[in-house]
Amino acid sequence: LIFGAEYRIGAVFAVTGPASWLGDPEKKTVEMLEEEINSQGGINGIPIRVIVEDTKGDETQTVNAVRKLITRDRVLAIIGPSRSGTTLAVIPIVEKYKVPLVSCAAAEAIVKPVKKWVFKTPQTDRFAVEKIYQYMKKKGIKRIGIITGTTGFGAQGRKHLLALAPKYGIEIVADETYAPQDTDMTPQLLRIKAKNPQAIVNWSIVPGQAIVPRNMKELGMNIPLFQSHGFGNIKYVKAAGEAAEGIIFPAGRLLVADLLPDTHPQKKVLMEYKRKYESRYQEPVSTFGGHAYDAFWLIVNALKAVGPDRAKIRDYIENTKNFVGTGGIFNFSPEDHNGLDIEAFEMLTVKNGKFTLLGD
Amino acid sequence: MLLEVKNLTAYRDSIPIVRSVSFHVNEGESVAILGANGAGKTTLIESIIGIISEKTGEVRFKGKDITRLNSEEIVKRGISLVPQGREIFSTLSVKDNLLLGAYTRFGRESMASIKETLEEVYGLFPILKEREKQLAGTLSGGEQQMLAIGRALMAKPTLLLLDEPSLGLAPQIRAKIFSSLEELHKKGITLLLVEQNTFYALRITERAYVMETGRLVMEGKSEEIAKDPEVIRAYLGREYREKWER
Amino acid sequence: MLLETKNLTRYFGGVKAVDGVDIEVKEGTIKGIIGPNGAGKTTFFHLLSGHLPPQKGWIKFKGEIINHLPPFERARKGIGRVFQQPSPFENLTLMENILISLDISNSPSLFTSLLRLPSLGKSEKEKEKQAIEILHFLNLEKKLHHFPSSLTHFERRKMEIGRVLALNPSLLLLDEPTAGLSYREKEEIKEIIWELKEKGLTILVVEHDMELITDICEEVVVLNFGKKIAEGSPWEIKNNPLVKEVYLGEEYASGS
Amino acid sequence: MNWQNFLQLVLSGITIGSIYAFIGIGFNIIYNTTSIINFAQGEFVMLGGLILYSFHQSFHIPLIPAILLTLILVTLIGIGMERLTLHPVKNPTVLNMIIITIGCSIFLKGVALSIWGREVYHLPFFFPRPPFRIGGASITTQSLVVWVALIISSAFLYFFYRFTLLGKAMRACSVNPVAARLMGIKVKSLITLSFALAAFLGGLAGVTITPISLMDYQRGSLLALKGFAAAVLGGLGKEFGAILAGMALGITESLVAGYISSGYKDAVSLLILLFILFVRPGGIMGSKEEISLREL
Amino acid sequence: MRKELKGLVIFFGLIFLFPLLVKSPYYIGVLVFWGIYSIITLGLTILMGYAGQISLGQAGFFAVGAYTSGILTTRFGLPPWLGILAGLGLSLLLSLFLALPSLKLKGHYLAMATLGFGEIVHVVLNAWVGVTGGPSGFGEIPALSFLGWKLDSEMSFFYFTWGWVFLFFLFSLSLLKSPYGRALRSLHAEERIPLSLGVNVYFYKVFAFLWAAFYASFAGSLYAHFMTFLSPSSFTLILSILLVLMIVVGGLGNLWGALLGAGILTFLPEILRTFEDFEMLIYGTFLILVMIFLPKGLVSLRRGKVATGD
Ligand SMILES: Nc1ncnc2c1ncn2[C@@H]1O[C@H](COP(=O)(O)OP(=O)(O)OP(=O)(O)O)[C@@H](O)[C@H]1O
Ligand SMILES: Nc1ncnc2c1ncn2[C@@H]1O[C@H](COP(=O)(O)OP(=O)(O)OP(=O)(O)O)[C@@H](O)[C@H]1O
Ligand SMILES: [Mg+2]
Ligand SMILES: [Mg+2]
Repeated sequence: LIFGAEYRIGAVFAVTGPASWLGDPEKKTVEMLEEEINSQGGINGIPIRVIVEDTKGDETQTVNAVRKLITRDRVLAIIGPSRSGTTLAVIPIVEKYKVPLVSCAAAEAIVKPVKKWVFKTPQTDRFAVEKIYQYMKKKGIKRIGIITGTTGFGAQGRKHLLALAPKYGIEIVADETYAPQDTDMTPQLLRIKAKNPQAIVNWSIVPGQAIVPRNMKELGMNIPLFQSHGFGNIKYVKAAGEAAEGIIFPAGRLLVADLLPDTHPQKKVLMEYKRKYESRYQEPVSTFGGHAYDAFWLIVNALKAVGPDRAKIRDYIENTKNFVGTGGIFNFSPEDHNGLDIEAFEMLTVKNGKFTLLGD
Repeated sequence: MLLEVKNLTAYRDSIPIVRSVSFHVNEGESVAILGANGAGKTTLIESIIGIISEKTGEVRFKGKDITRLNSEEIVKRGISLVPQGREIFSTLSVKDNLLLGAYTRFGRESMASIKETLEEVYGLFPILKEREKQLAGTLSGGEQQMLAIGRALMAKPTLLLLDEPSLGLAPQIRAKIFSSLEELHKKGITLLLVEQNTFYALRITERAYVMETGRLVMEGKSEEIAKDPEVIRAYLGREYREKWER
Repeated sequence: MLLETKNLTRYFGGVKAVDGVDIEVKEGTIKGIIGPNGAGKTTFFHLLSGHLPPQKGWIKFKGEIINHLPPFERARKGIGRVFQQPSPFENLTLMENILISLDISNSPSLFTSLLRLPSLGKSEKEKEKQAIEILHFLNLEKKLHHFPSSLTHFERRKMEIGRVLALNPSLLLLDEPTAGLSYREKEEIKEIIWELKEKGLTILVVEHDMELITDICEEVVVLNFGKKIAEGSPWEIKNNPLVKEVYLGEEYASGS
Repeated sequence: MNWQNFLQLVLSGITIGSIYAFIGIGFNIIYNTTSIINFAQGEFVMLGGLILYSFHQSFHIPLIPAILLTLILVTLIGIGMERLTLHPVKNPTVLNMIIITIGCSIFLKGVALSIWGREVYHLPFFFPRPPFRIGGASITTQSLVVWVALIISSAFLYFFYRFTLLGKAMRACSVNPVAARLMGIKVKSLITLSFALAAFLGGLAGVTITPISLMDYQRGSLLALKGFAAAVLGGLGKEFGAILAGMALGITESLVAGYISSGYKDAVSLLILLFILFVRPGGIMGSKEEISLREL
Repeated sequence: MRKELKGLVIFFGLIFLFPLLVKSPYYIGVLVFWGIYSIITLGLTILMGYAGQISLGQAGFFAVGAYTSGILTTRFGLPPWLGILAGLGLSLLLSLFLALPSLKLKGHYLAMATLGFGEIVHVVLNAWVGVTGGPSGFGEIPALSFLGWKLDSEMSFFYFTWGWVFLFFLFSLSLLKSPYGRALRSLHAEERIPLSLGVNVYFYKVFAFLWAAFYASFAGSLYAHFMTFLSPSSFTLILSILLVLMIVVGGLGNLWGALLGAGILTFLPEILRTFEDFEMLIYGTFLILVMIFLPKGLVSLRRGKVATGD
């Protein structure tokens, strides 16, 4: 391949390190899509090349990687990073070099306030919280305890949980946290139990998502357990074992694609991604791979439409409407660089070790 | 010949310290090596027992070549060393130090015979029995020296190498040690002794070598060496002369 | 009195290492301390130099009680100590080993050092000169830039004496300075000690070599099980039956 | 809070603590022969859990033989690690050896990553039955399994180091390797043996705690940090030190999280740890004397 | 001193020419991190390599420097240089608190105590959400300016950082070549020996701790203003260990080793990034091989040229 005869897109994912559960499916997804496009002759005959850099979830590494992608590899746009922290760390760089970046991280702070060159595909965690609260309101749950991990993800969730509770008339009677390496959350749960809440919300990444339900079961706590959209991987259900039964959580529709009615606009996209990914990698899809999927197509669609020009790609993405992705139906605008609303989420639950849609 | 050293050159940090030294020790003999500080006596002893591996030449023990063996293997064949600077196990108890001295005997000999040796050592150094449970590193200098000697005796070696065993010992104990070395020798242990206390060294040994800057420069019967005027001038003090004359 | 101790006591569990020892050392004299192994001589030195706190009693140095002073302050006050086990600074050259203690009395400020103001160079030069003088006195000037590991046992011992001399002490504590040395080397150490005495130093020396003790000491203290059992001139001590029994043994039994 | 909650907090503290303690005793074994901290100890734990998962869950080998196979394999890995990395080094310094173990830790994590990926694995409890209830507090069967394994292991170690010559010889290797060789002790072989033993116990810890803590390729090091704290706080090389300190850490964490603040629980328990170290610089069981005689 | 100066001129000359020859902001950016880590290791090597005291908590001081100056400038609008000074002050205070009781500790026990300190800092960064932003961190830290020159490009920050590296190198060198350096080196031996020679061992241990904390804190402030975003995940035990690795791999107790080690271990991940899953295998193997074949670190590859210390 001669230089210039390809479209380069950068990708920065936490492929190894503590957040590799995010980065791994994301990387696999973009590699799969890259191959797919190129096997169909590329974009207007020009192949694309996705240059994936591993950030290890570390900010310094991410900054270096992004600088490399922009100034050495001269990519047209960047997918990722996987984590909110690393995304926030590279924003100044992409803004300075004027390169469109579509993040795969959830934090609202990434797109609020709007940064000219920064977009993101995951549903904002605020909506996930609101979705849970809506459901609680409907069920008459008013007193809850929250328990969150001390990771960026957990902390964002905690922030929104605390901030949005009054709006839904919910009182948070207990607010506990735990560290990523903790093996037993019994003490925290006991404190929550003492306050007698009607339900518990656990906002964290693995393995906390599996340990909390187990500890609750051991303590004989039978109140409903809500978890974050981070629970969206069937492996975690297995890890929690029996204790996973009945856990309620919001998620994009990818996990329950086959349960959607055929008329649902997302069904086709979801089923296709799921089929391709699962047959290729022999493992279940996760919502995180889906975020990369959406980011990839947003960029590629723009590239197809406007050609290799960073500014034009940015403008195109900003004006994308009705883009059907795995995370929902995106409607971007200069005021909204996420393009999703609360409707992107469904409430799911675990039944017989499987995800199902939660009826009313 | 129990121990035979041929053309041994030994290095420290690639500097030759012992230079083509040849000597031997017969079975049942007791031999002294004399020499000023820095002559290379310790280096010679350490390369015999394998602590120093950077060396050329040949060391034979009981007719077998042991030049390239590790010290643990050499020790197993029946050589023991009372090292210069004691080298005790400072954070282990006195008793454990002694028991480890008999490490090679465990499994081969009965516990009872090891205990017996232990009692013998305690008999020789009663203070060690008193300090049995104390950490060896907290012993006084002289007590540590006794421990180092006792530990080497625990192995019941065929050949006992002693590198300045009387260092830091009170006169009374020093005398006692030399007389027990004499006794051990009578019982059949072969001794190779490096000692600054030339008077004693020559009194209890049969033969002696004198070492200077890495080479053996003199060899002879101990009694004769003791009369050599050069040796008297360099290594034997006034005290000695008084005693010898007496 | 330069140094005085009263009822100085230190036990280790049941072991009475130093048990109510009173001694007095006159300025400009050499005093010997002898005693069987484990009699508490080294421990006594630890108490004097401040490496161990006494359980009872006091130490008076230059008329001042120094019990509460940490070791480095006692060193600065003029108590220099050479340990029983040779213990050079292995990562410093012979010269630097000596400079360490010269720095104590003559060290430019941190500011001067970091900015390398001219006064730093001047004081360094001065100290180097002093160090060379000391090494010359000890007959070590040829090995100036050697590391201790390549010195002989004898040279190392001398270096340690030099290191302490660089402190410019008024009292010198020597713990078995000639252990493991040959006859000729012992003679050299003896000369050094004599010369130091000439220069006005007061010296306390622990030794097992009676010849050295008799030659250099004006007075000898005998310790046994931590207690002072005798004190007197070397000649008196040598003929003291108790000392003969617990310390000297048969070698000296017939007397000289 | 009431009595029942207190009891529950203590019980879960003990569970947490026994995990720390179990990992901690592995550090002691290698420390005893080499004076080093083996940074790869957590990887032995991790391998124990993950290998058992593969044998038991993927290859469907029954639990007991699967555990045995796992322990053998982890032990072999421990031996292999020592033989290939530490063994060839001539006259290594303590720091050199520690860095080598850091290298090994990273390497083993890399290996685990390429075999098991990034997933979090879980194992069923060995005795699947509901938790026991004591005075209204509950304790799972798996916690009991961890305790029993821990107590047996440390009783064995106590006996080994106190009453066998081999145990004493191992200690001698770290105190003075040259002298140890002069006693006829094969220092290098004993170091290998201690790695085997440490890997075995690490593997056993991994096998028993994985049902509680879950396991992934990097969880070993996270847990090892607390195990290291337990070993140091208890007094390095002391047979029961790690247990005592591990329990103390676990219970403190649990009580702080239960009564004061879960966010600061690690900070508070670390502060307590620092305080104890300042009062007893050789750890809870360590003696000042021994510390002053040892370099490390 | 003369000999070192020649090496210094050559090395820093090449460094300062670098951006003019290689214009890539990527490489310049990586070199900035090298500079920042070098400042920490130049301090740490005094503590570990010369004074013989181990610290596994250096990330803590790095964090204190970064956060103090980051928070003060972002939230309270203080000028950056005041933020840096405040960070230095706080770090010195904290290191005094840590050093005083740590005087009694040695070896692994000291390692544990310092590690504990680092972890406590990390926990506080996570838990004190109101001030530190918690695990999510905070951004928009203003850029530094120097003599009215705004340091918002990689290039300008590069010169600023390496200017400081140069100064800090000189300071460390002067320290080592002064009586203070000798005294620090004497701490390597058993404590009773320097004590008996009048060396105030306690003072020098504390001094070395403060020195290393000062460097780390300063580097932290630079880091904050270069990254403009901070979160606790950048200040973990892993970083503390990495810093120790840098000075040992480079060559313990050697200023050039500190520079070299920081450089190698900053560049290595950049080179290895493309290996992804194999990166850890290669990285681990690299460490093991260096320790087996160059136990005295990479500087031992070139003897003679290297001076300072042993
Ligand atoms: N690492 C080294 N590098 C260079 N020379 C060394 C080294 N170690 C020892 N030496 C030198 O080797 C020589 C012999 O040392 P050795 O200890 O064998 O002598 P020795 O006869 O036993 O003396 P001593 O009476 O002091 O025990 C000494 O001159 C010493 O300076
Ligand atoms: N930390 C300790 N714990 C227990 N006993 C100790 C300790 N330190 C010293 N001792 C004991 O105190 C006694 C006095 O020891 P010290 O070192 O003062 O003897 P010394 O007179 O110098 O003997 P030597 O002539 O052998 O050097 C010894 O019996 C020793 O075993
Ligand atoms: Mg010798
Ligand atoms: Mg003594």
